[in-house]
Amino acid sequence: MPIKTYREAINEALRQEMEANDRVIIIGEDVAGGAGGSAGGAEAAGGVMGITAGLATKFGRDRVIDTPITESAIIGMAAGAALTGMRPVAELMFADFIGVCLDQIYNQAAKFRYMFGGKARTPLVVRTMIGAGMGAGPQHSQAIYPMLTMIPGLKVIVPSNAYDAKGLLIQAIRDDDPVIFCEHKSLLGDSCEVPDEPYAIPFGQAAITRKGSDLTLVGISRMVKFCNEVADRLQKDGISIEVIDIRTTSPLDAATILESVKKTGRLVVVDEANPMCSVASEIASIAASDAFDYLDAPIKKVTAPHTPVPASPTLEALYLPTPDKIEVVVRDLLEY
Amino acid sequence: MPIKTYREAINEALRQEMEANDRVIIIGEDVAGGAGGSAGGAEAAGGVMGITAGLATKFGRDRVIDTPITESAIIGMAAGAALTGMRPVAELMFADFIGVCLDQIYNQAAKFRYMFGGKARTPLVVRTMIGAGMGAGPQHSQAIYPMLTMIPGLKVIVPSNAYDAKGLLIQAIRDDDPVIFCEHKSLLGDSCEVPDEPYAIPFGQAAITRKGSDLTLVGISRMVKFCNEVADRLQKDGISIEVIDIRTTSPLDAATILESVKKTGRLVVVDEANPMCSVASEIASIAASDAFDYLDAPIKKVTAPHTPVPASPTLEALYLPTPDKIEVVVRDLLEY
Amino acid sequence: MQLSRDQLLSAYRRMRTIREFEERLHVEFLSGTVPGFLHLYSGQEAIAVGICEQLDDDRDYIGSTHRGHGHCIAKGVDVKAMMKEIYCKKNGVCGGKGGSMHIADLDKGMLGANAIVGGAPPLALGAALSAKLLKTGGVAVPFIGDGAANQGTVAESMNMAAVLKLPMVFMFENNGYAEFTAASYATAGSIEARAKAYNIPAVTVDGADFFAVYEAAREAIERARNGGGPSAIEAKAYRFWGHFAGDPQRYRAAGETKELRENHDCLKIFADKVTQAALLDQAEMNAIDVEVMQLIEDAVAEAKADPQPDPESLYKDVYVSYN
Amino acid sequence: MQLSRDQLLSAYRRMRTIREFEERLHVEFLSGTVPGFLHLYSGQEAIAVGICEQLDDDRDYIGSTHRGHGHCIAKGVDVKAMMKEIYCKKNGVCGGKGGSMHIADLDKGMLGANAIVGGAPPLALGAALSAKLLKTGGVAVPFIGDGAANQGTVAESMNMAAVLKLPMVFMFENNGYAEFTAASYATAGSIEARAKAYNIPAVTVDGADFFAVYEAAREAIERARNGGGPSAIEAKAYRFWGHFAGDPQRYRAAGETKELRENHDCLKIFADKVTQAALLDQAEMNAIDVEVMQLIEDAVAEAKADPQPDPESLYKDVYVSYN
Ligand SMILES: Cc1ncc(C[n+]2csc(CCOP(=O)(O)OP(=O)(O)O)c2C)c(N)n1
Ligand SMILES: Cc1ncc(C[n+]2csc(CCOP(=O)(O)OP(=O)(O)O)c2C)c(N)n1
Ligand SMILES: [Mg+2]
Ligand SMILES: [Mg+2]
Repeated sequence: MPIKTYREAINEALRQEMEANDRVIIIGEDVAGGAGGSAGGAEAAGGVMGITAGLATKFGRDRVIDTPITESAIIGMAAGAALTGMRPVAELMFADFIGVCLDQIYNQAAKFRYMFGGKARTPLVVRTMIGAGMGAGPQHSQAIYPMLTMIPGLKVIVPSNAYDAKGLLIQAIRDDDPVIFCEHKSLLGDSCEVPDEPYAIPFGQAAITRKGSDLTLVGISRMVKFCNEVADRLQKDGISIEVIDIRTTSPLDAATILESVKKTGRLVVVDEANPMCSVASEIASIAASDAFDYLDAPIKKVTAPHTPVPASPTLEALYLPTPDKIEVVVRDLLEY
Repeated sequence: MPIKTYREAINEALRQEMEANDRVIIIGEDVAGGAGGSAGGAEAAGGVMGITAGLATKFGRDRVIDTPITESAIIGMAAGAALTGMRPVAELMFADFIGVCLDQIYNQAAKFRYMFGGKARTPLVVRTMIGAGMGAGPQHSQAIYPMLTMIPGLKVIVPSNAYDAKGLLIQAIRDDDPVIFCEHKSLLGDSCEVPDEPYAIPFGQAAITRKGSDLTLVGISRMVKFCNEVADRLQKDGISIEVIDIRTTSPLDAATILESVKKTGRLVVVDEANPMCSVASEIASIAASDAFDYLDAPIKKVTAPHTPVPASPTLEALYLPTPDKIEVVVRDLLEY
Repeated sequence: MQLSRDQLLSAYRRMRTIREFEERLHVEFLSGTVPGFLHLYSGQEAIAVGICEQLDDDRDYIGSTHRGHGHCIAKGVDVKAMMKEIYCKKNGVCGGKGGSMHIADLDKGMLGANAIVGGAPPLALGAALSAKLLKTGGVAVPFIGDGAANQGTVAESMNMAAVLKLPMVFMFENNGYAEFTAASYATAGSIEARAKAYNIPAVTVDGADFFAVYEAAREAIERARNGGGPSAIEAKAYRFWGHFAGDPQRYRAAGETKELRENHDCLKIFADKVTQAALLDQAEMNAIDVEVMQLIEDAVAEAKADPQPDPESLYKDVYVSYN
Repeated sequence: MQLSRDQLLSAYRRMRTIREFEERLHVEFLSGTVPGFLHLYSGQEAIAVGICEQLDDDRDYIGSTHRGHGHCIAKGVDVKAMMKEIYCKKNGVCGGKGGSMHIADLDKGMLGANAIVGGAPPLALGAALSAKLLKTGGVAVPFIGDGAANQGTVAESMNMAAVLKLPMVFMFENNGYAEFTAASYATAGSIEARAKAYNIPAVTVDGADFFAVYEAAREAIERARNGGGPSAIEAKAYRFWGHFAGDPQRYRAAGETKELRENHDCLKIFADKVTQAALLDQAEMNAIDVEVMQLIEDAVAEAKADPQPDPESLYKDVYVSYN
């Protein structure tokens, strides 16, 4: 099977869905690039990270729409277009920019269907880049998905690898609800086997990436990679870790997590977000409620600390959960 | 001791701190009211709920500043003024409006001190009205504090009664960090004994509002009232419930909660917010990690469902946690 | 501008319906039967009707505000279903979950009232974008108050509309107040000039004059339908009641609203014009008044009698599909 | 407008320092020694210096952008501490936690670069409000790009400043591009007209001409200090590099930046003017160039040698007090 990067997988999903349905459009800042420029307005960027590269050239600027820097108008326009017949994929370049457009997501798109008594469909996708690891500093590195996971009416997707990125994005575009699709900037260059044909991965279905019996390790987005690494390391010591990639934080596949915890009796959740009111806390609370009788040990979280993301790469490395830090917590818990 | 409403207690705290320190100013929409009006510009409102009534008349419009409807500019202006010598109390009329100004809180005020290497002080208070119970519908009824609790650099205050409202607001104004002060709109008319003189209640110190030994019931904001009611009801059946009012969600007084849970072995957390990534989940996760050995039963949450707040008062009543719903969960858990 | 008799009668009926709807709601609200917050449109009818009479149900969209009842009625939303919604009843147009501040009817091209000031203009951009891409010839009209004009989303939306040449009409309703604060204090410069600064053609009209609004809207809609991009209209408006039902209006001089009702009542002005020009006669309008009164009477009675929403509906329609 | 020789020399030194700082950073970035994202100010020096030379350290404030190095240097932030910060080192002006995009120095009235486009203008309102209430005579200056001009916060800030008559100068730097998109495409109408629509006096100047910027700024600052409220300046600007260090600039015609460096280099233009008017001679400026080169050389060497931040600093300064 062909090997593709996370970036390429996303690009392919967009291209295939745009081919399949001409109501699928892309809206954002420099998603094409070059508009009005002295070079003549040819596609010049394909997004700041090149993720949408080639799409404007292929589908034209009516379907790959460069906008001014006005995120509220971008998200609102996409939401309004979704409500009136289109299937827009808006790009919120860095997820941190949620601060300037939250209302259009939180009070508008997420609530239409409910407020309007079930009449609305809002097939909106917001693609956005999350996460630390590139030295981008406090305002360009945040893992904002908990803030969105808590919002009823939204679906929140956190793919950890290229295969999932493609399948989940295709599902997101076909889905009739507003979806926030969180791409981790430090995964863009990661690659794995990705089929050429389109496929959709349903939401709310976690993946078990390592089968195991001693402890359940739940990861989110890039953290899944670290969890897998820890499981592989420990396997050499005969320790059997089950790793769960939740893939979507909303809907959250509690069933798979609970089943695993009931088997292993031990749970560690790894989340790149700040600790308070995190998805890690949510998962821990679900297990503490619904798998209590099966627990042999406290539930542990490995998260970023309650601090902003420092610009210094040295400090950023200390900020992030790492395989080493996870391993320590896991080993500790196994000895409990 | 004099009896005052929650509304009066807040007004008194503002007045006393404005008297004590002329750098304390109020900024917001219609915090005075009447500017430019044909009646001659006299104070006409004192806020949409009358909470700031009389302050413009007493301190003048230089210190009680009516603004246009531009929340980003309001919060940003207050943050900038805090950074440069003032102690502003900004009003974000309804907490739901966080959507149009989150950036100035999330990426700006909350991060200054950290990003700027410890040089900044941002003695900013944002007063805002949270919660359901008034039939105000999906965009005017939300309990947004989880979204803010997760943000490093912010302090988040959730007073449950008039006494606390006064003392915590005075602390907020004297505090050198950015503070979000969440006033529950359905508590404004509640009253209790409130001393006339100024007093400050330190942050991060939960209050035990009912002593008990069978189960720990943690409440937030208006839910504390319901928790107390449940404790009082059950006491008649000889059941001893300890009720904890967390008073501030950030900093969160985990110590008091853990101590109580270690004593009672049973924990129910009641939160008006939606369930996912809530403060209830956070508290549950802390107990599941740090009081595991003492737990005799699963940890339960009573929260709003994962839905927007419906406008219909009938549905809104079903949406909210109530003493009855809490009692059912508590009784169930006691039988575990 | 030539309006047929039918068009004139239709416009009058719509304006009168809004007026009766709102005046009756005011009474009902004060008697305590209506839940939530209520913002009445009385006095501004000619603005909503002046533009919406020229919009189609299926391809044209409006984005509204907290003061949305008039926009709904003008755009053809069923008055009885609206009344039930405002009473938050089961058969309300939003099943009782939206209420006054979030009332919507997508089937009529009504994208929702909006309890977030400045919330709707970005959504209207989207409706205009759909129209442009799907080549429906449709137009999107956000209504924007003088207070909302200061919200960043409005500026962003004007720029976006200008850049993408979207078929839109920004309909500003300057009623002089945002809550309890005057536009003369809070809205610097001029709204018309703001639109023009984005290269958006803009005019200012008297919002109490149906014909002035109609004509400005006609030009703007035509421009939009012909690919000429967005326009803006600033309509001077007259708010007969306070900000919300029950507002004591301490910021207004005594007699101000009385004066407005006397000299700036769009219904009176309309009736005077059409009778003077012998286009309609007063008796026709009086007949409409009677019908409208009955309609509103029935709407209120039916709304009061309508059942509360089913308890299960609390959990419904959060998503189209739950995974 | 009369600048003394000392003032001219100071302005030249500041502009040259920015240029050397940025050109050197470009080289260092490409060699891989600088972490994070880097946006260079080369070509726009006369704008920052033209206004900041007239601002005081203690009472005047600036709010900056992602392209903030030039603003910092113009406002007097220590160049070596800046370089260390951009290298994210322990003795950087923000202890390595801010980096290029969040560099700040409150002691110098520099409220921070801002990685959120449109983030700073609301904060500048606050600095202006403090100045007004504390009667310091101070002025606040937000720098705003042509792309940022479309962000709602900027519109909100202009209106608020006009309403409250705040002592501010909105300094727009229109360098023709926002990332890879031209202002001619994305910024509808005119920025100057936008300011004027809020009743804010506004002028457009050539940002490559230090003296033009200086004069416009002088008037605006004077107006602000005298209680005349906000002003706006739109400075046409010339971005010599791409959006960020390393940008291949495929949106720009070949030779565009070469042309800018030849015909719109503020340093050349300044040198020509002052030598022609016999205000300074070239040798003096050459001497400054040598000093500046040495300063930057030392700054880079010291930044590279500076230690990484202490690990514990990760947890510090989240709050002033933890409860
Ligand atoms: C974002 C936001 N800020 C503030 C409010 C509170 N609010 C509701 S209506 C209103 C005044 C709106 O004034 P205007 O736009 O002139 O409309 P009008 O009420 O005059 O029709 C305000 C401040 C809100 N609902 N949303
Ligand atoms: C809210 C927000 N949106 C988008 C970006 C990404 N971004 C960074 S700089 C930039 C372009 C800014 O253009 P302009 O204001 O003209 O400033 P210039 O880069 O030309 O100095 C963009 C889109 C951002 N940092 N913040
Ligand atoms: Mg108004
Ligand atoms: Mg630019």
